Amino acid sequence: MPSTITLPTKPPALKAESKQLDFYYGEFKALKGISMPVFENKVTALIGPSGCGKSTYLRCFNRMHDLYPGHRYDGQIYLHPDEVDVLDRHVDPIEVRMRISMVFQKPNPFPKSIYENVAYGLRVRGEKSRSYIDDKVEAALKGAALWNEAKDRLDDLAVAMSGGQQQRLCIARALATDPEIILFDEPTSALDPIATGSIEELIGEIKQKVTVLIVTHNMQQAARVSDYTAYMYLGELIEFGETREIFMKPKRKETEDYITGRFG
Amino acid sequence: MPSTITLPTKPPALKAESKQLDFYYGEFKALKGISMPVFENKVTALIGPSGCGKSTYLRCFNRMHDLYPGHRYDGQIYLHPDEVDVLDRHVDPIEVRMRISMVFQKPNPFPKSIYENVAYGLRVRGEKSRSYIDDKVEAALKGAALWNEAKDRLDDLAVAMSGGQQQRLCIARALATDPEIILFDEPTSALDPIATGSIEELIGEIKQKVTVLIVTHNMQQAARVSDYTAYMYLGELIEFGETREIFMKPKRKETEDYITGRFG
Amino acid sequence: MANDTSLKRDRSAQELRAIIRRHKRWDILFGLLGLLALSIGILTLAALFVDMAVAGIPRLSAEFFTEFPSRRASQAGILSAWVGSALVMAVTALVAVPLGIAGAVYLEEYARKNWFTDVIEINITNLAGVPSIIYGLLALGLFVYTFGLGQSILTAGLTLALLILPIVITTTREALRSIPQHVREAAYACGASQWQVVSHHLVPYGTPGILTGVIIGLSRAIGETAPIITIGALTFIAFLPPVPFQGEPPAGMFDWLFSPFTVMPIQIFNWTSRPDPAFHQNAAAASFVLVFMTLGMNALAIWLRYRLRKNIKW
Amino acid sequence: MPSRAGVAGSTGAAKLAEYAQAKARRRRREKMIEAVLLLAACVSVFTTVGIVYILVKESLVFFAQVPLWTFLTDRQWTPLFSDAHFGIMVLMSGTLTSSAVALSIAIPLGTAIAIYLSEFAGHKTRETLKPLLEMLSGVPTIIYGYFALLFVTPLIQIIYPELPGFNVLSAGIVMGIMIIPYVSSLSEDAMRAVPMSLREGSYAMGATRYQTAVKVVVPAAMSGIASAYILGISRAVGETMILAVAAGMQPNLTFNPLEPAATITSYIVQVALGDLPHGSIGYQTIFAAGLSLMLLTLCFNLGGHWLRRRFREAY
Amino acid sequence: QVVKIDGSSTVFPITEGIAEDFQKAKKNAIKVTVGISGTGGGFKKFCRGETDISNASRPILKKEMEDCKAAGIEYFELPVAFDALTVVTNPKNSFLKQMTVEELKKVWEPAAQGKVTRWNQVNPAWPDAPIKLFGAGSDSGTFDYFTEAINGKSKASRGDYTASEDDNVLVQGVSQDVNAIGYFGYAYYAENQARLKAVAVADKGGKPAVLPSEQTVLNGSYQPLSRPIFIYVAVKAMAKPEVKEFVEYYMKETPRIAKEVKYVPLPAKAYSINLEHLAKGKKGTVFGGEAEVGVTIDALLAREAKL
Ligand SMILES: Nc1ncnc2c1ncn2[C@@H]1O[C@H](COP(=O)(O)OP(=O)(O)OP(=O)(O)O)[C@@H](O)[C@H]1O
Ligand SMILES: Nc1ncnc2c1ncn2[C@@H]1O[C@H](COP(=O)(O)OP(=O)(O)OP(=O)(O)O)[C@@H](O)[C@H]1O
Ligand SMILES: [Mg+2]
Ligand SMILES: [Mg+2]
Ligand SMILES: O=P([O-])([O-])[O-]
Repeated sequence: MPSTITLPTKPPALKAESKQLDFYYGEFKALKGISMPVFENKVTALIGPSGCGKSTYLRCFNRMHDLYPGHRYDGQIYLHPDEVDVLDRHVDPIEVRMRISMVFQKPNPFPKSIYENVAYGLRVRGEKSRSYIDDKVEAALKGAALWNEAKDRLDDLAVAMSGGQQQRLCIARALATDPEIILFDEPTSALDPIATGSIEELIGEIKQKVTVLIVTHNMQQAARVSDYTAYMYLGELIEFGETREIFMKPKRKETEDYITGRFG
Repeated sequence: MPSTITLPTKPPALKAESKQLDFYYGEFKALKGISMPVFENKVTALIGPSGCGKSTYLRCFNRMHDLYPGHRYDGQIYLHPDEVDVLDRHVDPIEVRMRISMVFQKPNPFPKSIYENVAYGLRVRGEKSRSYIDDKVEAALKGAALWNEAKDRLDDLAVAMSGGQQQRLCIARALATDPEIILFDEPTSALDPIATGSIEELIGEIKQKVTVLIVTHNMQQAARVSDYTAYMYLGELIEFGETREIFMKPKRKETEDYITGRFG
Repeated sequence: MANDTSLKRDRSAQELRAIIRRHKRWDILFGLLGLLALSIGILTLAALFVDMAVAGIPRLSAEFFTEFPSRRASQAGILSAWVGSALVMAVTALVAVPLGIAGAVYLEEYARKNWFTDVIEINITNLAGVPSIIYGLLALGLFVYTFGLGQSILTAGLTLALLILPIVITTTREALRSIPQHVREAAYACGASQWQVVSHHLVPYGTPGILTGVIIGLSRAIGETAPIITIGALTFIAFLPPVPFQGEPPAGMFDWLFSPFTVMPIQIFNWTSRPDPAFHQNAAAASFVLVFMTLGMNALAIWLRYRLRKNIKW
Repeated sequence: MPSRAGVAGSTGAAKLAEYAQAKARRRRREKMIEAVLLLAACVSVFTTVGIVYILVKESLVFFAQVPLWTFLTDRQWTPLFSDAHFGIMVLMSGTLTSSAVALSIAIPLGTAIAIYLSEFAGHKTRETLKPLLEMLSGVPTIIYGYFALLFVTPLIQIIYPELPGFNVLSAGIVMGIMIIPYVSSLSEDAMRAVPMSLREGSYAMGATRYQTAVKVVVPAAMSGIASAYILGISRAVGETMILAVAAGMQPNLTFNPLEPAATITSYIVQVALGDLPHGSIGYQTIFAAGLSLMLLTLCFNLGGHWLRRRFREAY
Repeated sequence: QVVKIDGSSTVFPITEGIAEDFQKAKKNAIKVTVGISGTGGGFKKFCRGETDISNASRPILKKEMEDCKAAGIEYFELPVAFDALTVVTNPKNSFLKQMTVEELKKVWEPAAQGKVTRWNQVNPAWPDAPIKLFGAGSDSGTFDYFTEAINGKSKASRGDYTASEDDNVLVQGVSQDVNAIGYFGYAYYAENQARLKAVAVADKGGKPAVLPSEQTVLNGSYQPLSRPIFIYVAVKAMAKPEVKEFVEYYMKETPRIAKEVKYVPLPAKAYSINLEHLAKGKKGTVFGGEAEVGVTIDALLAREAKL
């Protein structure tokens, strides 16, 4: 936790915000009226006990739920500055996903070469120029602190790497297309502590360029990496605020109970 | 955490203990010389960062690793009072498993009726008497706090129950054969907070009758349910002691770092 | 009951061991049973193989593969038959593989669950069980007469393609289903469209399974006799289909598709029904070749699957 | 690539303009591809429609002359004799008897093999034996026919000398062996698909391999195993050449496998190979017979579908 | 340049032999294909104009004549050889040396079904042993001819016998069973004399029993089980030089080939009559769409000459 607390002189710019967001898995209402801002170039952490809807909320941002029948949104998620409503039926989810990347809980590189993994987002965008892709791949791998380890084995299969490397590769893949937001769903929960450390460090760096939304079940991690924290419980947003506020003096009793480990 | 601390007047009886236990997944050494006692009618929690070997250690107790080729034990686990070495090549793993039950991370009821799930262990033991089995099933379901919910639907398929109920059913299944030890491998990590609460409560009750060994990644849970805690890291046992000792004044720096969330 | 319980507990140590021993006897018994069942299958295969080998191998020579059929058993060969089989298989594969994969992709990735996909699904399982001879009747009515394709390589290839389509579809679906969901999610999250996900990921990663299905299908097709008899493959044919590129490029290219032909099973069938026993030896030799072809295809499938799987891990 | 770099670095709004253009094109392409794929999936439906059309068309002519009731109840099948009888029961009895023999071989053996391979055998054994076994289904059936006639029948005659040279028994046995891989491979796949956690649950209770296999794995995989059985049944009912060669083609209304018999399929291939003038009533019988066969397999498959629904894997 | 032939399996061996030698003689300049789809199947294609020549083990039937007429197909009918249907038993069978047509009828007539099941029911001199029957499949030319010749009515037969299209299967059956009796084409007997025994057949009216052989067929004494086999050539196809050449070659070479594949060739005169018909354009059949039995070579020649 940062030892010196500097209050922001002016509030950061809004990158996205959800408004009265409900979500249904068939009959089951997994999110209940979540309204929450996401600030530009900041890391926002979502915490809460297992099953509270963190992943569900996160996956609304890139319309991942569209892949499954019977999943239903209700409400809006606005993306700024152009104020597109991500959840609008007329907005193409593919377009949304091109602007908002995601990194998953389990590293999930494609069973292709390291190079192709990173280049994938560009290929999907119809990018053909080899030299342009080369540059982007290099930049992304550097951004994910993987360049030194990977530069001599770009053609090796990605699955041959260690778990931590794989996860960094997935981050590189997400970075390569210059997304506006990157979503992380418990990106370190399958990793050992050392790999976890390097990923956390990485998140601290990439937020210079992108906005980060991260789900974690590890409160210490939230405290370490995030600028803002949202505490969810049973599908509801209980409290949202600056991370040090939430951890030092939570306004709600439930948040405090959870953070001090009295339950969860 | 308990608010009043009562020091035990005399140390509890030893139920089992591992001696210089090494374990190998093929070439990979996952456990390194673990020596640790397990006390009778107490709950012992195993904590540590992901991948440190908690599950591996737990699964040595009922020789679960025997199911997979290339897994190798080295060392002993003595079961008291008869001092059988569980890992002894000449000891039949089936006999061991009849004395030591297990509850898994994901509820895994068999695709049978609720009744048959609980009766399974008895049937496996060649039990034929219907009335005896009836009694045992009832007792086990009561012990797992499931009797009220299940008594009218004993013939329904177990998979139709909710996750929490399924997990309690798995506990009932483990209880039905009066095991000496029950192993829990993160029994609540797939459950919601309410179900988690009821399982934790249950563990507190069943320890009257059996010895419990539980793996958890949730330190608060360890603190809530266990009498003793072992902290493992990278296949080694870093510290073992009474739970409140470990949480209040850990002897080792590593333990303290982990418990206070400085890493992991 | 408390009494009873403690009673049971008391007897545990010794009696439990006895019970375990008794149960373990079942283990051994059942293991033996499984082995026995397996060996029945494998022994039958071996018996068949040896049987054919003993009868057929003396007839196997280079000429056997390069000679046309003849009324003299010692001069008869399988040239037109194996060339015919190979060409028919080529057509079958070229039709069944894309159709099968496309159909499977649709059902597995695109189709919404409704009555229509249900119908397609039941229909496919049902087709898998339709006797091959009925495909022959279909082909006779449809390809030979309605489309006027005649008794050609094309007709036979199309017929067998329809015959193995359910196999290809089912195995392809199986292969697609075994690709973990997280791969799809990862690709979608990169902004891929559905078709991109399918063509960049699912089909390539499913290839080992798809290939297996295709080869199993083809090895079934290559041995099919009944439908080919029904559409009327020829029995005596002492020339080969025209070589493509021989005539004028666009016109001459596909002449072979409409050429008359014969295939291995027909040749075997014809030889076995000859009065002269010397032909039966020919039939055995041809059967041996045919079984060897199927074995070869299966071996290829296993090898390919192994090779390709090595590069695909989740 | 300055322009691209510009796009890459520009704001979301500028990118959107580019995306919007691509979007329309992509949407159209995606729609078209979906339509093509749908068409491919429908080929199977067209096939069925074609089959049904052809069978029904010719059968209608047939049933105009032979009342359906006679077709179903007559106890003789001699459509090509001057004294013609059209009792499909006779062929049905042959089909059902031969299938029953085949299945009484294929189902127990196939299941035992599946359990053995999935639960008892090591990885290596499985990977070598399974494909080897699958070759059984790759052998052309006509070869099996002669194998049954010239190898199996004499073998059984050693034990049971009264057995006629042509009989349903040996044809059925060979057919059963041929079908084993259909049953065993699919069942084994279904058992493999049962999650390890269920097995662990069972072993953790002190169960033996046998108990785990029979009490937990098999019930859990029941729907997959049922499909395997159904496919096996379909194969048995539809098998042609083995029966045409080895079962004697004798239209007997009998369920005794020790006798020769004719089946629907062997009858069809007999006529397809034969001398009959096309367009004659005799020729149309093969379509009526084919239709009966189709309906029979349809019944089994619908039954199987229902069973699968019932026993959906629930792990 | 392809000559397309399809039809009877009985005629196939001869046509195949001719086709093989013809192609060799022509250095593969002319291609010949021969299929087997049965006499009926062959006529179906023939009458659709799909084939040039149709092999037939019986004369063309009314129905087929109509079909051909409807499609405007005219044809030449050319007898090419004789086949002798042979009644066979197991070589170990000691009591069956000869049978009369009446005895054969007792065994095979429809009324015998399920009733005549033991040998002594046919002839009290024969032992009380079961009869095992093997015969041609009910849609073969052989079956039609045999039933007509023995039972007096085409396709009238008992049904409880082992039927097969594949005569080797019948050979197998008879050779395995002491009490068996069966019938099929002479060629199958000729090639399997070690495993089979031919039964001499006595025609109606107290004629002496005769064993099948080339001689007895040629001299007309093996009756009523000898039958002529034919090829039918489409008139339109004859206009094509390759077909014409092939048919001429056929007529010239048949005696040699027929013997080789164990059929009885016709006397040389028959082939010259055939050629004459072709030359003079004498179309059509001499049988009037009916199946007949007991047509001797002489009678056949006489009829052909009259066309
Ligand atoms: N596909 C689904 N269908 C139905 N219910 C679902 C589905 N996925 C999740 N849920 C339910 O929705 C609720 C929220 O799930 P979600 O995965 O968002 O929780 P989470 O906070 O991410 O938990 P965790 O920390 O375990 O990942 C849970 O009660 C869960 O059971
Ligand atoms: N089947 C296996 N084969 C090889 N290595 C394995 C296997 N299972 C586990 N391991 C490795 O052994 C180590 C210990 O694994 P284990 O599952 O015991 O960890 P854990 O402490 O239970 O972690 P978690 O909290 O994630 O369950 C890890 O490094 C893991 O990668
Ligand atoms: Mg989650
Ligand atoms: Mg674990
Ligand atoms: O094939 P056949 O017409 O001669 O029986």
